[in-house]
Amino acid sequence: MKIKWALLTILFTIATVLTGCDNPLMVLDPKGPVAATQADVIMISIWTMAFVVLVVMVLYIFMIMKYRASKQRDDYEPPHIEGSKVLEIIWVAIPILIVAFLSVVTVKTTNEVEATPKGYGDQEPLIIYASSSNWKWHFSYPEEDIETVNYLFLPTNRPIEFKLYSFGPISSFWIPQLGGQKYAMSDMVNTLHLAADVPGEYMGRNSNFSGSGFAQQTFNVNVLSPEDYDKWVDEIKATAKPITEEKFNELLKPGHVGQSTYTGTHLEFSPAPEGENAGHDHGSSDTEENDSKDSHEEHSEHSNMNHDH
Amino acid sequence: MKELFPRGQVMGFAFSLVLTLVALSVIMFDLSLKMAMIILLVTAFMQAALQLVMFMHAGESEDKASIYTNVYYGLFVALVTIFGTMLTMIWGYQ
Amino acid sequence: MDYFDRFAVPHPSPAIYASMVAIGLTMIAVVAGITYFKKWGYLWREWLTTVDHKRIGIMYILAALLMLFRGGVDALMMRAQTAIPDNGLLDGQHYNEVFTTHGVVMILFMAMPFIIGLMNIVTPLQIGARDVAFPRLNAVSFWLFFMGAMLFNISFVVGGSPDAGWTSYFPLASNDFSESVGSNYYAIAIQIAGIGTLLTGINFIVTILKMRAPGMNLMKMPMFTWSILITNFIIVFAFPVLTVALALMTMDRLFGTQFFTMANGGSDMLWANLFWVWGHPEVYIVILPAFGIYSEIISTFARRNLYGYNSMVISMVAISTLSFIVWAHHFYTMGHGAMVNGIFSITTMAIAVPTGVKIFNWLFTLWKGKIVFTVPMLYSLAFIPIFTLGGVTGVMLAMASADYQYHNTMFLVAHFHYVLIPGTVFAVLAGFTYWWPKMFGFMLSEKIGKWSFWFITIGFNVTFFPMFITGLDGQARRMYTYSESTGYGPLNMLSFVGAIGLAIGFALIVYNIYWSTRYASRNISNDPWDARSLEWATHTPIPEYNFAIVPTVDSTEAFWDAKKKALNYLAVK
Amino acid sequence: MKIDNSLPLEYSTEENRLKIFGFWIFLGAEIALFATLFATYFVLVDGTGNGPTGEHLFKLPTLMFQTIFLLTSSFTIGLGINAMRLGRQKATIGFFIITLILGLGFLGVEIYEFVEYVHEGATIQTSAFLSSLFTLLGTHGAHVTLGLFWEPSSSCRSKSAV
Repeated sequence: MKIKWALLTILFTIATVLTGCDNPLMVLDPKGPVAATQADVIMISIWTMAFVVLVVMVLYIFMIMKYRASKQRDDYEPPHIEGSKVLEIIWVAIPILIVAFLSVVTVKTTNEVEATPKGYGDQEPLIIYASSSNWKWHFSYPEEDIETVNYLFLPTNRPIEFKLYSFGPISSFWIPQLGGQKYAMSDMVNTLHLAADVPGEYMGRNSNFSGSGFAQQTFNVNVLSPEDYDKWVDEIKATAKPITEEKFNELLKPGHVGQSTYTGTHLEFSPAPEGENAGHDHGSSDTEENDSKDSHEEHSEHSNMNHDH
Repeated sequence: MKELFPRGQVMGFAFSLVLTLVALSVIMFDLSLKMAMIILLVTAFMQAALQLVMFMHAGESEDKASIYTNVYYGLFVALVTIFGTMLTMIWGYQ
Repeated sequence: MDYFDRFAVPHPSPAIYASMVAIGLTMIAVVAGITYFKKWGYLWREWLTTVDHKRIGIMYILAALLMLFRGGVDALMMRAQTAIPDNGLLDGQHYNEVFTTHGVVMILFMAMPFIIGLMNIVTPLQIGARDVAFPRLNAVSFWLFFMGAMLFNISFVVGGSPDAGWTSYFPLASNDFSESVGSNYYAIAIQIAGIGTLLTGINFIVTILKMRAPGMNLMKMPMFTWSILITNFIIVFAFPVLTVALALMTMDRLFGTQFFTMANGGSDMLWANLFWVWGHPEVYIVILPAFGIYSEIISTFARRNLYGYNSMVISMVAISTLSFIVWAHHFYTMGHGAMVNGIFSITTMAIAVPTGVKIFNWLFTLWKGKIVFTVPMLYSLAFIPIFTLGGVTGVMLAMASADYQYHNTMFLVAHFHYVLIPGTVFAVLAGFTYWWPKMFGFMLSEKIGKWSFWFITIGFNVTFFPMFITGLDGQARRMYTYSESTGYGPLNMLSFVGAIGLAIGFALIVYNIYWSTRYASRNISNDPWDARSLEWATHTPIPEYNFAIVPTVDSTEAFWDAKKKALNYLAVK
Repeated sequence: MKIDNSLPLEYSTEENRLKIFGFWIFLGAEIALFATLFATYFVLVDGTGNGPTGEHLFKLPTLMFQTIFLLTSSFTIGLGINAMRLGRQKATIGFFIITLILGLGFLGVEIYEFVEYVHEGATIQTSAFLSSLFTLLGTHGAHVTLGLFWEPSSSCRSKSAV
């Protein structure tokens, strides 16, 4: 039974890796409330499922050890057994209970991660427009009126709402240590709620395949204390150049561009596809944070621009 | 001559014309969208059932049970595809 | 675009030229060989124009094995490229084509035809029929599949392989971002093969429902036949969705329609939605027959009847229904609210219940049995724990809130390989070994078979288990490279080592076929495994009409019962 | 060939029974096919882009004609089969011809409708809404067309059976 030993060894290694604190796996090393919720859900599901695997493995090992032909008499005739109502009801009922339990956990936590993180409700969220283009990320801070490319600065202890959309293929915005991912698409804006508790530098990336430069479509996330964050904003405002439409169109061309910083945001001349700019209407409104005075004409220009690759 | 026009089929035809008129009335009278959709869906389903039973002889062969199972399963998949797609593509973003 | 550009390789690389030369040389060798041995007439009469379900089945399996190696080479290239950080073996574009073709080939041109091949050979025999309901249509299905597969495979020689992933998400797969013709081959080749599959679905439903031996009512059918019946219902209702989706894709790419475009009202999400409305049932299309195969093999080699026959049938019907209402779990992160994601989480997790029923029924089929560890049985037994891991990680992925962290990561890649390799590949290998003597009149070597089994099973775990870990450590799928600082290097190297083990295992299977064809004894009985269902009741080699006298059936294991009563069943032997 | 006279004509041989049953299964696939096209249409119906909307395009009379043609044709083909089972050759052929004409009428109106749309600047490439509309109607039209070719060929065969 080499395979079982191999499996057990691997499982053991995993367990040590999961619990060992030296170099914990990113997803299980949360630095914000959303990622923490998700790590909890993952651990709950791992333990529940470990129980299921254990039951199956015990039965399995028992069956193949005890009933192998080499351990039976030569003339042993296995009996004809139709089944057992009681046993079959048990292995329907228990999985239903497990699934019901996990369903409750899922529904509760899904609602949680889709809202402003708990304990942050009293604060005004920091809204950041995160848009992708082949193969980079543009971050617009309307509140601060600045824009960065391929890196993010975030304050701790403040709820953050990312408004996600794309100037090209579907991309997925993901900062594993702050929380799960969501798609950025060309014809609508998705909202991702995150928050960071611990200052530090984290990895962010596009995790949805989007063409040949996809592997390097990453960005740095710098989480700072609110004071340091304000300092950083002031510094940008003092030193960076304003973003112009030409400059932005230059940036949109496929390729890798490294990091850069601007004052102003591209939302002024190239608004996000939300509200009246949305590609298709999903019934009721996404909240209108975007107060640019764009007209439909501008929007159609914008979508044509998407198209002219 | 009479045997060429079986009563059932003539009645079925008349009924399907009535159903069409009902469906058309939705456009004639300015009904609310919800009402209109309900009427259209109900008449469309009755129409489809009528065609299957009356004119396509769904129930006359030895495979009646299999044929009905197949059609019901098809309808289940159709409803799931249509309403599921509406749910994931439109209604799910409220 | 220049006329020539449509047919030229857009970015030639030595590997592509080498493959072109290899394909050319192989074709010349095959043609020359057939001519030299004067086999053209035989080939044409006995194989290319055959409508015999057994021969069509063998051709399906042959094509599937070829495709297994094509997809396997792709897999090896991927693992080799990612084995070390910042590796330059393949560039981004080439890597994208490799994983795209790996996915399409393995699912549609390996798993599907392998299963359809086994179903062609076995189903009519198991129900005591002389052929399928529409033999000529059956041949048409095969040739549609085969032409689709070939069209897809030559795409990289004549125009460039598709490069937008096997899911071909829009707008990435639109003319704007996928300028080469590869995605056109994707749309058209899969369409052709898919129509063949749809016709197979209709053919086998009619065969199973209308042509069973007298006395074999539905609840006396062998479990494999049951699984095939249900699979074909899923095919008939899921494949039209693919037909439509691919047609819309073709029109978008070739005729300028606006279904999935970024402007003029198109919806890229609609493609993802339609793809998975078909794509999720598709998963069960390749897994349910495997469940049938395992049911046959486990009960044969535990020397016992299948435990809980009724609940096995009910659970498969339940899975087939559930398979149509879970597809949105493939795109929880597309932005629907918690309500939609909650609903689809629950329906998805619900599949664990009928699947669990099957696992426990198999375990209890072993209970009080007399287990013989033949090669088919080894695959079936290895399936249980590995598939359980695949299943429980599936439940983990089904939980929407947590899925935001697994989506698009190597964790997901590990999960579906843990489901599809034991769930489909092990099953077709087991079935192939199990029914081989019935097809060809000799057994495959058990010794070589066991070696390949251990290479495949251990190699598989070594390849895919590390991906659970790198996934949780933030490695996204489909990345052709990563930097050393990520720390993904060692585990990816381990995966590569495992992949080599898998490759050796598959090479041993080929060697086994060669060895056994040359040296195995031709002197075997009609029922070498001491099996239980009707396909073993007829002669080996199977006469063209299958059964001289159509057998009468009065239990789920008619052949076994007849053997026990020492009846000279069907006047065999 | 073994012919069973207790059943309606079409079911009299095993081969025909298999074919009719297979056709029913195929109809199941057709349900899924049209459901997908409808789902596509419902999702994209508001995706009019810069093109015209449905309200702008649809006209009641053409809709009326198409519906009546189709309903009547399924009625007359039903009568045709009834006549065939009664062995009334002339009546059978008569009903079949009426059915053919009705089918052609439907196609005529549909083609007229398409030409009108294109004249108003509504082509299959204009917007997602129109792509889905043309595809849905076109697929249906293609089915009617196939039926038009199939009907005469199968009635020729059944004529020889009568």
